[in-house]
Amino acid sequence: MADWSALELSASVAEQLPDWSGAVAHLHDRPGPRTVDILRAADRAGVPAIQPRCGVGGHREMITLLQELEKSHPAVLSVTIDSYTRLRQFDTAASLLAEDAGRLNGYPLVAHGWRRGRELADAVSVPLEIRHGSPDGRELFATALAAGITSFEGGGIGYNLPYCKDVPLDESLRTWRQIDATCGALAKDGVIVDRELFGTLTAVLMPPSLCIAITLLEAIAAAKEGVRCISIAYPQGGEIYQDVAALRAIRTLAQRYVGSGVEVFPVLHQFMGVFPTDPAWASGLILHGSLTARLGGAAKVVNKTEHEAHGVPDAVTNGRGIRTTAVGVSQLFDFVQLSEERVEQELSWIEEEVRELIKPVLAEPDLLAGICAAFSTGRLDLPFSASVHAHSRVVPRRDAGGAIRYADPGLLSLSSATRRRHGQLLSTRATSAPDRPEADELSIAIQDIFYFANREPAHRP
Amino acid sequence: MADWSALELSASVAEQLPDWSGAVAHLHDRPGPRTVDILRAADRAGVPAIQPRCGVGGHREMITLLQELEKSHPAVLSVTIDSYTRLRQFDTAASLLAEDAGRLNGYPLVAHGWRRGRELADAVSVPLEIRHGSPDGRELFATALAAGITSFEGGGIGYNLPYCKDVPLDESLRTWRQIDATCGALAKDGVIVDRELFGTLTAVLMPPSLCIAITLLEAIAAAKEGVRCISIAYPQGGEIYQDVAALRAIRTLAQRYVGSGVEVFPVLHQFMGVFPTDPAWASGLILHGSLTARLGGAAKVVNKTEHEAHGVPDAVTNGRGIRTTAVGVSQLFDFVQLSEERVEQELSWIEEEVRELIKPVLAEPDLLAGICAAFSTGRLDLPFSASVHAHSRVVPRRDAGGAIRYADPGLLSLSSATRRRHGQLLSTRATSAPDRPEADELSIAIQDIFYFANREPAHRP
Amino acid sequence: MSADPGRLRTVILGVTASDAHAVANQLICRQLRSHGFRVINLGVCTPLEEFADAVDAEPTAEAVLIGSVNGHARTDLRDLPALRRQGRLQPPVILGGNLSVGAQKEEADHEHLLALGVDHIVTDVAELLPLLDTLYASQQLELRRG
Amino acid sequence: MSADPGRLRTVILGVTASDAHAVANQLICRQLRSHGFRVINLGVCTPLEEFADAVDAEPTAEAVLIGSVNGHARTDLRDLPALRRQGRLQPPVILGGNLSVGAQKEEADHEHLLALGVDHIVTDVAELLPLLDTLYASQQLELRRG
Ligand code: B12
Ligand code: B12
Repeated sequence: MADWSALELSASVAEQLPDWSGAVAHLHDRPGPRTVDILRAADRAGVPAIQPRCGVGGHREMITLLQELEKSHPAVLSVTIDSYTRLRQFDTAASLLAEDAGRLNGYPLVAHGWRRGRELADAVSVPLEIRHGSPDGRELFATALAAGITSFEGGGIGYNLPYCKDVPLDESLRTWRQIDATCGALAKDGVIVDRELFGTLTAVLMPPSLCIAITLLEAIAAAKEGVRCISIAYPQGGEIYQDVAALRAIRTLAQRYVGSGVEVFPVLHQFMGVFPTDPAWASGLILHGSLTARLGGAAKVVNKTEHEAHGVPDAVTNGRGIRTTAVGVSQLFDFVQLSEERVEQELSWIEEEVRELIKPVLAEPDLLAGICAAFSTGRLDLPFSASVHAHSRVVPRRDAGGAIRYADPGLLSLSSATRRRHGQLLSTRATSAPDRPEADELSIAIQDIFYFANREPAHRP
Repeated sequence: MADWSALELSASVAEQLPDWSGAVAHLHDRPGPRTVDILRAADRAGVPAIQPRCGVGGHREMITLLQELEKSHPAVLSVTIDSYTRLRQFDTAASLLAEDAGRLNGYPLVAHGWRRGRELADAVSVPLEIRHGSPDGRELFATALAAGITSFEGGGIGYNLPYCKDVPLDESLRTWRQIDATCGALAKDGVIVDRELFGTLTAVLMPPSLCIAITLLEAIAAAKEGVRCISIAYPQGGEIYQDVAALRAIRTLAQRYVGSGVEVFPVLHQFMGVFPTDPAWASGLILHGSLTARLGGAAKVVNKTEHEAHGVPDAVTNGRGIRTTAVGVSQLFDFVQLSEERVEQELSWIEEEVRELIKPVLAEPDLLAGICAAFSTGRLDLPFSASVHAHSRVVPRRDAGGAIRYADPGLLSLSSATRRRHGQLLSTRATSAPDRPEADELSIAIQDIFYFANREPAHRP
Repeated sequence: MSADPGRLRTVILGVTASDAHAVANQLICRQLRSHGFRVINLGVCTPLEEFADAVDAEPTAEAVLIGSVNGHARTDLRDLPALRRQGRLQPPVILGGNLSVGAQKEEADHEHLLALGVDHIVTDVAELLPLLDTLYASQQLELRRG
Repeated sequence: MSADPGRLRTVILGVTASDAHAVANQLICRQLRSHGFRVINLGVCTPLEEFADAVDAEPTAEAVLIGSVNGHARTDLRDLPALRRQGRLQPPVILGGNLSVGAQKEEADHEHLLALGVDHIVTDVAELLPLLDTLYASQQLELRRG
């Protein structure tokens, strides 16, 4: 049986924690559904559970926020953590909390401590998930567990490369392995922690096969440690056939690669790129994302808000985002169905690409070492990497229909057939300055990144 | 050639008007597109033109409102007229305008006069339509024409039965005939006035065939007077297959019954019944209506707003309604397509029912007299009539899927096959108190009327 | 509360002069009838004068129920003080609907209407029957006392 | 405005200490390079100290371009006065991004940042090149004068 020590926590955090058995007893005893129950029920109903992101610095403000949002009937609520805590600058978080909590962009859970965490969990009747973005989230995880929270986002790749500049992958993989191992031990003990993997990565123009390949590797690693409930999150790219196929691919590929005994739930993150500034367009995109989630069979959808382009949303706007999502997955839009043929086509492409991406890694004797090697050679990679530990040579581009393709797959382990297909899919996309390829590359990138932003009201792009 | 005298206007209004030839010259000369141009362009593009309702009492406030709304790029703007003016209580309108213009629920155009009407038309670059609800709209029409406005809503049935208590149909049909005759004369002269017919009727639970039958009769009457551009408006009922079929039926039936030489445009009025109070649901319904309009091939869609359930919307909210509608008809939702089979089925039903409803009327030697006779015998009728000049015996009801059927067709001239079909379509709808039929009738009516209102956020009805 | 045996409780119902909205009027009428009321329904677009005439014709009517949703309640009821001064429209006037123009409602909206002589403003139609019963009970009490 | 022949105009670019948003940083970097700049890009999550080190290493850098979109600009830049007092980070500091937490921005947000020693706040990225050119022109003028 594990205990806190398996997490090798910093002393200052470790000494604050309750004793392990008390914490586990609380995880067993606390009333109400766990996230895993919500995900199962959503899957049975065929209607995605809805979850907002939400986090403010102050404790009382956070309780108020959660309670306000609960009125819009989310299925799960978030504790979104501030950037300082994410980067383990717990002291800065604590001092800004003391100075002016409103200036924190999330809830500094470590600074507040696990007792306050319990107060959050007790303040609402729906389960909470910790959403952060820490290459090393062990202190956060321990505090969350002690608080009675059984849903924790992140993974050794997805919470490293998009979220920091210079944490080596082997380090982050090692710490996330400790977290997963703790979840594994808890699972044996009957406490199921939902582990959501951040397939959104750098969020902007993410080719689906890359998101799924990377989270699938994290999922396989997590399953090895005994994790029993995995949510694989995929970021809506905006082309619905591709997005629906990606969500379905998560199920088919998880079945094949993660295997039985582990429940894997596909999760849609509503459009994660640059959001439209106009609330009408923003709301339309949120609704579009809800349709995508329902059609793709997502077990959960994490909603955006009309404030997305502007800043951290207030409770009213976030509540509306939840409800707009509820409308989108409601019977009102049940009539919306997709051409299965097009979905099938995208699905088979994604499945094939993911296989090509993960096969060489799975062939390595040690999975985590294989992952590190793949990123250091560029066989695995991602665009717009925040971290120096990925080549960031992949260039994504939207095709004429808006689907995200590889304009340059860099050194990714994709077959030449796949590379050719992407070239062909992009060939019908008009370029604006064929004579100045470099300037053109940049302007195409900007065009694609701002695809949904600044849409004109009555404009048909 | 017609002139003002053909309208037999009340002296007080007539004496204010500019001379006829000057007014006609202005109609010819004023710059910018006419509504008919907008409708043709929308038809060519396959994207409905968008129009808000809007009207406030004060003149400067009205100009500001129009200019504010123009920023959201509607294709046509409205001058929605206040209730007093609608009911020809011009004096009350004028005195309330003087006392507290903000308490008027629309723009009292007759009280303001045609010169101010011109200022409205000149204040924006899109054409204006007068939307009112007057059993006798001649003074309004004359004022609008003098103002240079070439789109005018209403008809002898649709602007009588829902809009007043006791104006005999022959009277309203006579005055609207004068309006149509004037449009006919203007058309000969090269000035095309768009005449929108209010198929929405009493708006709540309107069986599609009734809306279309009644407006088709008005259209035939208008065409006889020489009207060359007719918009037939249909109110979204909320079941999309039925609504799309209804919009398409307007084209097929107009082709057959109105004949060539007259352009007939189907127009969708976004849901006209009791609106949801929650802005998220309201917006979802607005978007739903936009999809309906695009899929049904409407040339125009008149948008609702998130304030609908609460009161006359402010400019910000109305602008958002326009833009939400623009999002709904945009490429973002192009992927939404319907099963053609289901639409075809509804279409054939509607076409057949409309034929059954109008055939006996068209068999009469005099069309207008035939209409009056049909309503007085109940062969034509409508539910929730405001007027005593309809039997109001028709009882509509939603079937299990939400489509609006005849629970009791009253004395409508519908075949027994049609009656049987409606009975069958409704038979799968569960009733709540089979032992108390009367109480049950009322509770079903209330349930149906509030079908979209008060929907719970995460509720699946 | 059931009516006196042999005598139906009577109310007068209608919509204000400038208002053509028929649905609430018809539903409320059916609802009251299903509860045993005798409803004189004057329908939509009913000037206050017509309400007064109806009361004159039905002096035992226990209340005058006026609906207004088009936002014009205050102007449509502007003659209420004058009619009351003439001793007409004596039964309690109960008003319901959407009582002013615009989506933002103000406290003052109700005050103006009450100042005109409206006796009760019903904001939730579910309160109508209980209100009628309460009024009826006190009327009965006064009759017995008086 | 083109640089001195033979010498590339150099700028230092990076994102504040707590901020991992990479996209704007990479786009601005590419844009500046395509306009002939030499860009020392420190990337995301860059403490102010690192910016100062970069200036020490590149004393001819004409400006320090700092991005911050996660809302933490003010706290992430809190050591600017201290560094400036030490004579470090002398080139103009140009700040852009989403500079405070929340969707409603306040006047005071900018004031606090300017008070810390930020020289220019760019609210529209299109203003960056013109600003650099203006600063460059006046630096050149001073150089020639001085
Ligand atoms: C259907 C409808 C119409 C139909 C009416 C058909 C007919 N003849 O009945 C049509 C399309 C013709 C129409 C026309 C107009 N309408 Co209209 N209409 C509506 C709509 C969509 C639903 C009304 C309805 O039938 N509700 C169902 C009934 C059961 O509910 P209700 O009327 O809200 O009544 C409830 C309460 O108010 C209360 N109540 C009502 N009456 C009474 C009476 C008593 C005694 C009591 C106790 C309670 C009570 O109880 C009811 C049950 O909860 C509403 C908006 C909405 N709610 O979604 C607008 C609305 C009422 N209409 C409105 C307006 C302004 C008009 C027009 C003046 C046009 C214009 N300027 O926009 C014209 C009317 C012209 C005239 N002379 O009055 C406004 C009123 C605005 C305001 N107050 O600020 C609304 C709110 C729309 C809006 N947001 O602008 N309308
Ligand atoms: C993509 C994205 C992410 C990705 C980033 C991936 C990566 N590593 O790059 C992921 C998902 C990882 C992410 C994470 C987070 N994000 Co984020 N993210 C976005 C999003 C959707 C787009 C950002 C983007 O790439 N834009 C494209 C670039 C080109 O535009 P830009 O960044 O807006 O920059 C423009 C200007 O700001 C300016 N500019 C930017 N930098 C500079 C520098 C200079 C010198 C100049 C002159 C100009 C300039 O020019 C640019 C072009 O116009 C925005 C919301 C949106 N805009 O739609 C939120 C957003 C920026 N994120 C936000 C936050 C808070 C976070 C998190 C802290 C999580 C949280 N608490 O919610 C974490 C970051 C953790 C950390 N340590 O910082 C907030 C910031 C809130 C605020 N200021 O009030 C936003 C606005 C979302 C929101 N509404 O809450 N995010």
